[in-house]
Amino acid sequence: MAFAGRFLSLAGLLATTPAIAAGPPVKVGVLQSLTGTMAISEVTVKNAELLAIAEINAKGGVLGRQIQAVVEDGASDPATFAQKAGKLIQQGGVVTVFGGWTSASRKAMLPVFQRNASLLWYPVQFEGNECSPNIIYTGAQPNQQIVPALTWATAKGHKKYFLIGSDYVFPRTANLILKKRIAAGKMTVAGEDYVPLGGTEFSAVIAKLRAAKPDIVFSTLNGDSNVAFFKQMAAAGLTSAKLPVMSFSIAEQEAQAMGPALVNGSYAVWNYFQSIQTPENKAFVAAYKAKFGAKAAITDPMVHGYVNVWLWKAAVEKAGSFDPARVRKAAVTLAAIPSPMGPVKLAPNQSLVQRAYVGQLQPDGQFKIVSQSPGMIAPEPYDALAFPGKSCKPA
Amino acid sequence: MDPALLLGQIFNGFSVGSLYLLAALGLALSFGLMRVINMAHGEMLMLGGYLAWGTLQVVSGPWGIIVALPVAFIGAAIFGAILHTALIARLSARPLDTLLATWGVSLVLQQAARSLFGAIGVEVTAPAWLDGAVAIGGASLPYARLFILGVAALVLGGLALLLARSRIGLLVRAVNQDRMMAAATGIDVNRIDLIVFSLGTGIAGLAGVVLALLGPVTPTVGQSYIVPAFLVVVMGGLGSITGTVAAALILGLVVALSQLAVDVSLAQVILLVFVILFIQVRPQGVVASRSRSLDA
Amino acid sequence: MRDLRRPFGIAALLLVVAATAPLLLSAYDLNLLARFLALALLALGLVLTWGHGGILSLGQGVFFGLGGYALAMHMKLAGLAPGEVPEFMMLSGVESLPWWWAPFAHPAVAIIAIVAVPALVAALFARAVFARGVSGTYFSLITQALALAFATLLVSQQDLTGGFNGLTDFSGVMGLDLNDPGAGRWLYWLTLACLAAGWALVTLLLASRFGTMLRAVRDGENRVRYLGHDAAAYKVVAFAVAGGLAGVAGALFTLHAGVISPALVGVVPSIEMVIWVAIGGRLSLAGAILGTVAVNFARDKVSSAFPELWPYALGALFILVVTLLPGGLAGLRKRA
Amino acid sequence: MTAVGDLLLAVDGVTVDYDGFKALDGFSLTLDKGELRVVIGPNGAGKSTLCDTIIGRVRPSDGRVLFRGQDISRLPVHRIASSGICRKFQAPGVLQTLTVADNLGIAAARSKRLWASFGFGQPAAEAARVADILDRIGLGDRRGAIAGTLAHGEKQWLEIGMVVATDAELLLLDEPTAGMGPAETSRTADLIRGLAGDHSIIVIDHDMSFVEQLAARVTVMHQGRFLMQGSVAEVRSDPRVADVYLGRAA
Repeated sequence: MAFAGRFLSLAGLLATTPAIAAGPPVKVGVLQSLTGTMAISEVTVKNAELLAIAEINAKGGVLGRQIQAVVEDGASDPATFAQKAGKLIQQGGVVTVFGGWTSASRKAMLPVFQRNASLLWYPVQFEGNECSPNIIYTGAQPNQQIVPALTWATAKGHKKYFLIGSDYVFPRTANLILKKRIAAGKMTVAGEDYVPLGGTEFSAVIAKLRAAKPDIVFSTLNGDSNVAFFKQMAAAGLTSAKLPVMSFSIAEQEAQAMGPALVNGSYAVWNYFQSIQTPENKAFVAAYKAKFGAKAAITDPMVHGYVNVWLWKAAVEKAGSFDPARVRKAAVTLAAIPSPMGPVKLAPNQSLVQRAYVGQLQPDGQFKIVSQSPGMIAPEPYDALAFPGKSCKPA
Repeated sequence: MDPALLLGQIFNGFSVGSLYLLAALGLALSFGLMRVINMAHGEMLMLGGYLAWGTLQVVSGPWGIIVALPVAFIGAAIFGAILHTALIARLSARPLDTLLATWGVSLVLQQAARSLFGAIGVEVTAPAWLDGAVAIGGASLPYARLFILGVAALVLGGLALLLARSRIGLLVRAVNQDRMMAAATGIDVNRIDLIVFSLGTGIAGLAGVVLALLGPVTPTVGQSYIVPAFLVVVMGGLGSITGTVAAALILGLVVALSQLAVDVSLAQVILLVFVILFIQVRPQGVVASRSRSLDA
Repeated sequence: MRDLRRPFGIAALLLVVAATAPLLLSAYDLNLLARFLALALLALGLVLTWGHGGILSLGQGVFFGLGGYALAMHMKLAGLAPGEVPEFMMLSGVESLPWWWAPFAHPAVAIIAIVAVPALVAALFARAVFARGVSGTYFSLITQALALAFATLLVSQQDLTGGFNGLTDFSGVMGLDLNDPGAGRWLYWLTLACLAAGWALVTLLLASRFGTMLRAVRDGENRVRYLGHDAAAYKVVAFAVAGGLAGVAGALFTLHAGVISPALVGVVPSIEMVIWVAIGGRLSLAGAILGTVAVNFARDKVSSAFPELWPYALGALFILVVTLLPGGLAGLRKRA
Repeated sequence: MTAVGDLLLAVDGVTVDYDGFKALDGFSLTLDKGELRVVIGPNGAGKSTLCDTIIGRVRPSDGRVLFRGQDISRLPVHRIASSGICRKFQAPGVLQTLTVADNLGIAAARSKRLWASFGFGQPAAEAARVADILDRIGLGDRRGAIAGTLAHGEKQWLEIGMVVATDAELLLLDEPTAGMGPAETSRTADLIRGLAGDHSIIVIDHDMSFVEQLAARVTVMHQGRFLMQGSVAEVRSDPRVADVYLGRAA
């Protein structure tokens, strides 16, 4: 690796010579699942990333060069992600890659990026507990989504929490953190249950829920399971007025598909909602709809994917180079850049400094922002209560 | 243990069992007759779900779901007839190849649904008269689940009547007993196969409608019920309706009661372990009719 | 006994051709080829059980996964100081290594486990099912349920298995630094050697009296039983050998892909393994190898360029090959 | 146990119950070493069930099956088979994709142990036996043919050959001439007569001309029960036999 790293940085040095400033297009990878179970979500992120690339190209590109996106399909399978990441870097000649959604895909790609001394821009909220110098994490760290949700619920007076999640790493880790913090706040966990990804049978969960009588449900359910869960809750007479639900994986796209009536009144925490009223966001939403259809819903991971491309452009320009090692050093020292989610900048640990919003779903499928974090939250990959003593070593 | 929770889970066991039954009944019927399993059976559920959604676009109002039931049944049965004629009849002597070919059909149908309706699925809203639940002994029994139990009971009753009383039922029983002999006495065995297969896919269409009351209709909606349905067929005993019913209810109860102790994920594992242990004790299935080794 | 000179001659020739690959292919393509050749090892097992034994397993991913996890566990433990646990365990609150993880720290144990664990699980499972006379379609359905249960179990025991993310981020194995640019070539040779050994094993098995007995059981299991043979035993052995081959395939694949996760062992990957063999030819070892490599290269090329077409293509392949070309590509050659 | 004289097989009061239908109802039969016996009876008399019970394919709900004085009615099929009983089914049960020689070879294998199969070729004694049987069943020139491609009559002979190749002491032949013409039938009769003495044989059939050619004692079954036993001539002249056959016809 040391050898490859030195070789690449040598190549990077050559690339920075001014003669190349108006050279051929520079290639970047866009690696999302275009097939399989995750395609539904990841295609929208791919679209947002391609939109950002098109906008940058329209404004003259980066360092005078146009950006050429090389799109690959991760096929919702971690091994394929790793394989395609290798293909993009080794064969595709890309200088960086935007992509990934599930932690499984990111974990599988991580060694590939380390081995090839390349850089991945990862756009989705996740469970933290990782900081690789070869990945820029812009999705929420636990302290930017899960913890603010608990803070909000505590302030609302909720004391008894029921934790329900799809069976994968994010829900289990998120609930680990929640349990520590609920205990620390002298509150109680009324129950905890996991359903296989895509599972739609909630009769037993709802029976346990009724027996446990919680104040609020924290749901880390994913995808189709959400629809089934809310439907069966409604059928059992548990409406959001009677039992509020806070979801960590329902965004505008899911709400739209589920029929807003079903989830009306339930809560979510994100760093971005489509309903944010800023000129930058309005322009972004309009541009996306113009390109991908007026019915499109805009979500937090899409915006992070979009922002990633712009952050990369700014970092490349600051570094004056496409070399991944220089780009990531420049990225963490950037001043805040404007974005649909407000001005954003990266912290030294290569994660995004951002605000958390609590939204409540409205009948039109949009979230009404009911609360927001007092200020920008600095990202913390390791939760101080759940994983004491762990921290990112500065790269 | 909370007695209300236990009672609730017993009800849920029957409820889940009734879903397994609706999903498995068609499989069991055609397996008993033809010894083939249609791996695209789950997509017949999906078809029923989308047909229900389509019906509700046309016939809105509280009784749309009632209209959707026959629409889905007929639609799925017609599709089943096409599938049988085009593919399964040609492969009938090769049960393992039928598994693989129908898996291919299942992939194509899922992708077709994705292309036509989008990957994210569509939403069938349950009518208001199915909202709410009745409380018995502290347990809550949602109307939607009672409705599904009712549909399963009706389907079962209708099927039993059809097999026991009608002329077609007589022919089906004849072929079931001895194919060669039935063919020799002039029964058009292929036609009987076709009718039973279509009937089976039609029932799967009904299952798709009632599933839409509990969850989203997505291109993969059939997949979450198909493996349990296969296990019901394995456990039920060859071609026995009684066995299929018993197996579906037993498995429904196993899943529901095991969830008193473990989460939903582990309950799925327990389900398989239970079936493997069961066939150790009773390899011929709940209701024994013939040897399970399918060759002579 | 069939004449073995011809197949071994052809195999030697193919081996020479395969040996030139490192000279001709880029590092990436070589890695891809090696990965697919590892999968081909699993396909050989399917030729044995399905083609010659008439046992269609829709759960081969389970044995693939057992082999892969056995090696992955070793690699996770290899870099640790005594008393340490892998990071994912620590993050799930597991403080001391579970007893069944500990032996995998030893390389010899891990290597034996790669073959022995899947073979043993396969044998016990097959024994339990076959001994009760359950076979044919029933067996296929139960293996599919096994794949589902195995994947679900791996996911739900996150603190012990790495859960949905699986195990990844390996630095090296048994003295080989995976970050070394030359490692890919070594892994290719290792894969090729394993494939050649697996091929020789299955070829010899099929040419021996065991092969004749296995085909006899496929043709008429009860007939063989009435002739006084314990028919189930032949199926159990074939299934166990296929399980062992799948385990080695899984371990090699884990080395190439750098990850083993539940997504690789469940229902869908397990049934896709069957299509490689169906296309190549269920009775032909060479066909199965070529089918595996061809389908996977096609996926690599097609699924990115036309993502929405790939499922149609795969589905159509299943239907067409099985209905029109039961002998696969190898059958085509014989017919011509 | 008490193996009296030359007694080889004793079916002792066996009842087989299929969900209330008694396919065998307290049926008994004894067979001596080297004896050839024909069992006849109208359809549904329980002839095939008798074979199924002896070979262990169905389990009696009552009664015993004694083979060389030992109760075998609870042993697994392959154990019964390897103890010296072999059965030919009604429908030809040859192994379709194997060669004629391989079919016989599997039947002739001395060691039925699994580990014995991990080797190549065939012990000389077995090869000689296969060659001998090929001659006796008249398939000497078809040894390399795939069994599935044989004509119907040839398959029947091959299967009889397989039964013989096992060198089982007791052979159960279920309708060995089904689907054969008169010439083939009489050749089959010759073949079977030639086997008697070395083997004990139970033949099930209802083709009376074939039964006559076998010239053996005949047991008549009816509705799962023993009806009578005697020579072909005695059976022909017995009014009860005529009744059960005519009763069916009427």
